Amino acid sequence: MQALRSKARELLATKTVQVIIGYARGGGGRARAVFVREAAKADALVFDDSCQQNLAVYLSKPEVRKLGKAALVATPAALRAILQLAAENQIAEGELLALAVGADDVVPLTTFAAIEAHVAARDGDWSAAEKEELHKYEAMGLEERRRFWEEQFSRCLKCYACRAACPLCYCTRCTVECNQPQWIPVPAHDLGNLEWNVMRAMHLAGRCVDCGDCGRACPVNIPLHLLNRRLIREVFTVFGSRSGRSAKGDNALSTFKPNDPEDFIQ
Amino acid sequence: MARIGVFICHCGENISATVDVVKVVAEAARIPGVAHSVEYKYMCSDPGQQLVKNAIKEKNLTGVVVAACSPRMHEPTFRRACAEAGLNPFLCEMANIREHCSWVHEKGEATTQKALDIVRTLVAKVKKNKALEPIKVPVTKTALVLGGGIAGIQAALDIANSGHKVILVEKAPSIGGHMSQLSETFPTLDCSQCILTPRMVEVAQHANITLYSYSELESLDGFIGNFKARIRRKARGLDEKLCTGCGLCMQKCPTRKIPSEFDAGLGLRPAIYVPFPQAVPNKPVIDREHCTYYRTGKCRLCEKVCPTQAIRFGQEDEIVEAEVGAVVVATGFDIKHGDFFPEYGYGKHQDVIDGLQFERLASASGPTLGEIRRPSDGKVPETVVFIACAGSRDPAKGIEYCSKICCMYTAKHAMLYRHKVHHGKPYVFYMDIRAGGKMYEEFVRRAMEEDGVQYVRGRVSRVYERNGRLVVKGVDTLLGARPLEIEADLVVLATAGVANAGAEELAQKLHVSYDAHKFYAEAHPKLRPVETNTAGIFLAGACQAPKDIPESVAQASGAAAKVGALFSQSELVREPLIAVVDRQAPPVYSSCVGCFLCQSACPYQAIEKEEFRGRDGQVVKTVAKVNPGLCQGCGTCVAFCRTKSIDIQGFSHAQVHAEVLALLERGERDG
Amino acid sequence: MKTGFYPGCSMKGSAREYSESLLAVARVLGRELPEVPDWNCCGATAAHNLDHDLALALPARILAAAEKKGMDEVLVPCAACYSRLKVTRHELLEDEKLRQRISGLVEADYRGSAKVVNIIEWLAAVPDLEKLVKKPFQRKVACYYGCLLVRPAGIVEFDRPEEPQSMDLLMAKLGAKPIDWAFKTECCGAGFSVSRTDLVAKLSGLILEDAVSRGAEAVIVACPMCHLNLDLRRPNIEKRTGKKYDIPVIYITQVLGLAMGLPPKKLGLQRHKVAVKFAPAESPVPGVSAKRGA
Amino acid sequence: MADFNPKIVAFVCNWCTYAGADLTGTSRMKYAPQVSIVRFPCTGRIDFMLLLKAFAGGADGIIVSGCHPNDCHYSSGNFHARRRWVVFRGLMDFLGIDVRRVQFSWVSAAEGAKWAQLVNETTDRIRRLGPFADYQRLRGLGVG
Repeated sequence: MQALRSKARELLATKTVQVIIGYARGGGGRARAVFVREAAKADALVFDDSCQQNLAVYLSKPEVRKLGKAALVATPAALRAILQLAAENQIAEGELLALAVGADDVVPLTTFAAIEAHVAARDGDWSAAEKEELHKYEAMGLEERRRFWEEQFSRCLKCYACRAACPLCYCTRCTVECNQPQWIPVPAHDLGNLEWNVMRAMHLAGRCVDCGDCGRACPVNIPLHLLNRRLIREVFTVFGSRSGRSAKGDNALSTFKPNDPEDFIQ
Repeated sequence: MARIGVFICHCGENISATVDVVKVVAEAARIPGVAHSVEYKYMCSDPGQQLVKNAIKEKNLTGVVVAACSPRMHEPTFRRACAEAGLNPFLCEMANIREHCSWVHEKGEATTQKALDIVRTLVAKVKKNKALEPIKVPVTKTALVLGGGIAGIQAALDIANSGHKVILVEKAPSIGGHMSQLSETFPTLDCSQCILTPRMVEVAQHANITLYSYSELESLDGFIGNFKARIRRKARGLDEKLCTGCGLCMQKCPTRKIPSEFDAGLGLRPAIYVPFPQAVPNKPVIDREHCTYYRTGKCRLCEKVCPTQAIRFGQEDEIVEAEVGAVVVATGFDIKHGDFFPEYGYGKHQDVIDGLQFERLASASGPTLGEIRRPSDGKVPETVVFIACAGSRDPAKGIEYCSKICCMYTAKHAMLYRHKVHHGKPYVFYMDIRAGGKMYEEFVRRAMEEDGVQYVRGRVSRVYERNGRLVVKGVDTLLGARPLEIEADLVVLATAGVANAGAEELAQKLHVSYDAHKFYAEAHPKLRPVETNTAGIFLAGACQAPKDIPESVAQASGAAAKVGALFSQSELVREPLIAVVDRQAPPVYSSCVGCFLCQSACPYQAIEKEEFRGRDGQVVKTVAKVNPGLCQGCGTCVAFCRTKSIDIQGFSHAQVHAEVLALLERGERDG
Repeated sequence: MKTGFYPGCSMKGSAREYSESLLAVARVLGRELPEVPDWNCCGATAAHNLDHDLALALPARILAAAEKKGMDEVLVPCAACYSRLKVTRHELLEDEKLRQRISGLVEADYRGSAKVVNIIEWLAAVPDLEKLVKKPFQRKVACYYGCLLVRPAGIVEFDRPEEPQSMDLLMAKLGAKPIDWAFKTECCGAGFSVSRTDLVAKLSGLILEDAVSRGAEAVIVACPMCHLNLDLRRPNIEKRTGKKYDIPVIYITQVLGLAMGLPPKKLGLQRHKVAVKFAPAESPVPGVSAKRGA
Repeated sequence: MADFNPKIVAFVCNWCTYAGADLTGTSRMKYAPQVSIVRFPCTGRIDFMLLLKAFAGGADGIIVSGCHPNDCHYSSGNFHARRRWVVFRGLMDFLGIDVRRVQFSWVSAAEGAKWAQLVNETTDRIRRLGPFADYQRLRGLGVG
């Protein structure tokens, strides 16, 4: 943690960056985001296992961009989010300094190429537990799965916290706010909830960097991240591509290969 | 409030036979927003269209739905009628209650209900239609003609003579196509070369025509009026400007045993060759597959003897770019080869040949200088059996269509044989004689009665070789199905006319649809035979289906007339069914967030970046913008955009959403 | 892969040597060929002349029994039975209502799961057959397919109907030299063998004439009917055509047996009318005529 | 469920399948009247949300069909569509929604017979699956 604080003081003092986006101690033992703009306040920064939130979500907010060049205390998921945002023209090269915080060191990554190398070095598959979690639902029968998700979605309040928490849900006007025509029913009833969650998952297909913030943000604990993981695995196994690994990567759904599988097409 | 006019057509009785039109009219009138609902026996007729025009004026309609045939048939007709009555044509939609309803379902309540569903769907759509103005696009007044056979030559000459530039691209070393291989032509028996070669020379000398022989289309981009063609000029191995066509190299070339494609494999040619004496351009080509220099690096004799040092062994293929406004596809056809007829021994016995090979035997410039001689031992055949319908009209072999020209050229072959071998005995095994053209029946009748050709009505089951002669096992169905065996010296198969080998690949380059046999699909078999569904691309000749010379020439002139009509306007009017990215007042400027994933989805690279700057000149936002000239309106970007910022006119989000809900009786209550 | 064996009437009657050679060869190949339990006549040409339902019911009952026994495919060596079973399976799989009606008739739910395979398909599926050849059958042979083995084209799809090659390829594997001749699929006279022996003599005579004239030393067949007309009717052919033909007619399974080195007796070669002169080493196997002096 | 008449929506592309359906008409081939067509310029234009709207609107089954690969009038619309359908089917299956209710297909302008067969087969299959009760129940509560 000390390395992080001294690095932050140095960056702010030398005006390399105007703001450090990092974690500070929050209520109830949880970490919360903090925007340190003076070197003196650098000591507020902390980094431990409780620091899970994907801070890249703030990079596309106009209020944060107004603060000038930022340094982001980046978890691996945050780094992947930065690369995906870059691939979608939301962040330009040199606009951002990523601080990859290790056990006891801080690795500043100034260019996207550096971030790509850093992410590639630590790229790994899901843990056995994570795989088992996904497999548990897939092993269910169709009917059982349907009942499970209907029950889960019945708790959805349409508060859209999942959208607010996701670094890749940066659209200024989301389709859910379209009312000419009304694509997604506004009320939080079964149909509206189902269509909202299908739309959210589909719009993140080939883009989601698997940080899990949507599941964590959900006030009624719907395991939303499972929807995204299912599509992450689908896109990887069928199209062989993973998001958040390159700043120039083409989106899996906006490109194609002539020999894509089509066994389900008659 | 919308004021929609619904016009339900009987289409004679094509619709009213199974759909209760009166009921649909009544139900349609009760749909909210419908101000006028009538029926008429023939909506597409003049009085029918007048009904629409009057209703628009009298009831001040804001939208029209014509429930009749497929929009692919009469959408232009009714949109033009609406325009003439002062209603923007894009506020008119067609409800397909004929091809998709009355013709495919039995009479009954379900069919009438479905027709009403379709009408309600299009009424819901029309309410969301917007008035659109056509896009004006400049027209490049140069035509590209693919294929230098008689159809391509005719089209090129007609277009050039109407004052427009033409680029004629021919794959073979010379233009002329299959017609140049023929001896005489039916029904007048005038010599094919005599009527063709003057046209070929006219093409070579025409100021408006640029001829690229021994060349192929590499790619075609763009759209009607604004195509960009890339043409691959295959390396001939010599400098065309220096070469005078003296032919010394061809005489001296030591590699002479190569089967000549022009002579259908019966004659031989050297490695550096001109397909036939009257070739246009009369410049040879080096066949790199067989030329010793390209195989072993030795020889180079042609280079030594060439008086003008024109030989260029190192010559590479060259890609020529050309802007063209229209394309006429006249790539012709081929005849069926290979072991498609094991039962006739075609490809196994030398003396079982196909129609083109017989043409070469009969041709004065052919390998036997016009004498009918057997390929095996060169003897003049005493008995020749011609087998019609070899492959055609044979569903078991996968070619169920009739190739149209074989009856005629088979009769011609039999006559030519009799004229050259007076004591010869020609037999023709046929199923039915198809001689429907002008002077055609008289021609075949003459072959039977004056030239003594023995026509046997029946199929041949097998041809096999026995002691040097060919035993033809057939049947004569007119004499009580009596099995018949004829010992023949030569057997000529009138094999099926099929598409060229590269036809499918070329169709995919041009985005032209083709049928199961790889013949190109015309826009409408009866009403638009020389157009394709791809605007600006026209068809002529046998690439569309097997046909004879008169018909190919007529189609070529037809296609040329279509190109002339296209080039008659300085600007081309294009349907405004293209994508548009929404715009809003500053500081938002657009709902688009500039992720530009739509850019990689667009097959026409029609999506560009547009930057909005604040008062201080800084870029505030970069959003997507659609280039109306390039966008073809496929909508791939529209279904892909997460924020629904890009929409397509004519099939907008609002329209298709309204259609889906209306179709499922959710109707007017919402959306 | 469980393969059932449907012998049909001829394999137990006039074509006993065909089944003897088949079973002998199957033993060497280590392939069991359990007969379809309680099999009945396939109906042959008689049934489909009389009554279309009968022509489908008889084969359906056979195939249903095979399926009940869990057989994945049924080997049907006789070309006529093969054709009846194959056509029946095709028609019943195409038309669900028909399948239900015929299943009702034979009181067995016929599903169509068991495939119908003829001798050439079955042998072609044996991996590296050539390794089992001890004595290559080095003779010029005329492979005679007859009319039913490769037709009708739409239903029997394992070889080209007009110019089949599958038997020729098999023979080449056994060391034989198949000749190119024109009567591969021409009719031998088939059912007229009894009522119109004059026709059979003429048609079969043409076949033998062509084979002999092109230097064939044996005609290879895969159908009991062809064998009967070309072999048993030899005296009639010679009487009618006035020519002497002593070219033997051998089953494809017998050639395979000889190539495997099996003794002629086990292959039933002694049952032939026309002597098979070039059986290996010890004396040629006397034809029936020589032995019984018929 | 032999007497149940399913409601099926067909999303088709204008250049191939719509023309193929026209050909079915001009050849007077008969097929089940339960299917109604919505025309799109290309399968690339078909948004997955429209399939949700169709089910929300009470459809029991959906057909989505367009040009065969390499035949697309716009050269790649069907390729893009195919990728979306793979992801959409994966998500639907994971959510327990029966993907057999959506039949994807390629039907060219020359395949009138194939269109009639596709419609009849899909209608039979949806008839055997019965009404889409789960989605109907969802629909019952709220406005579509």
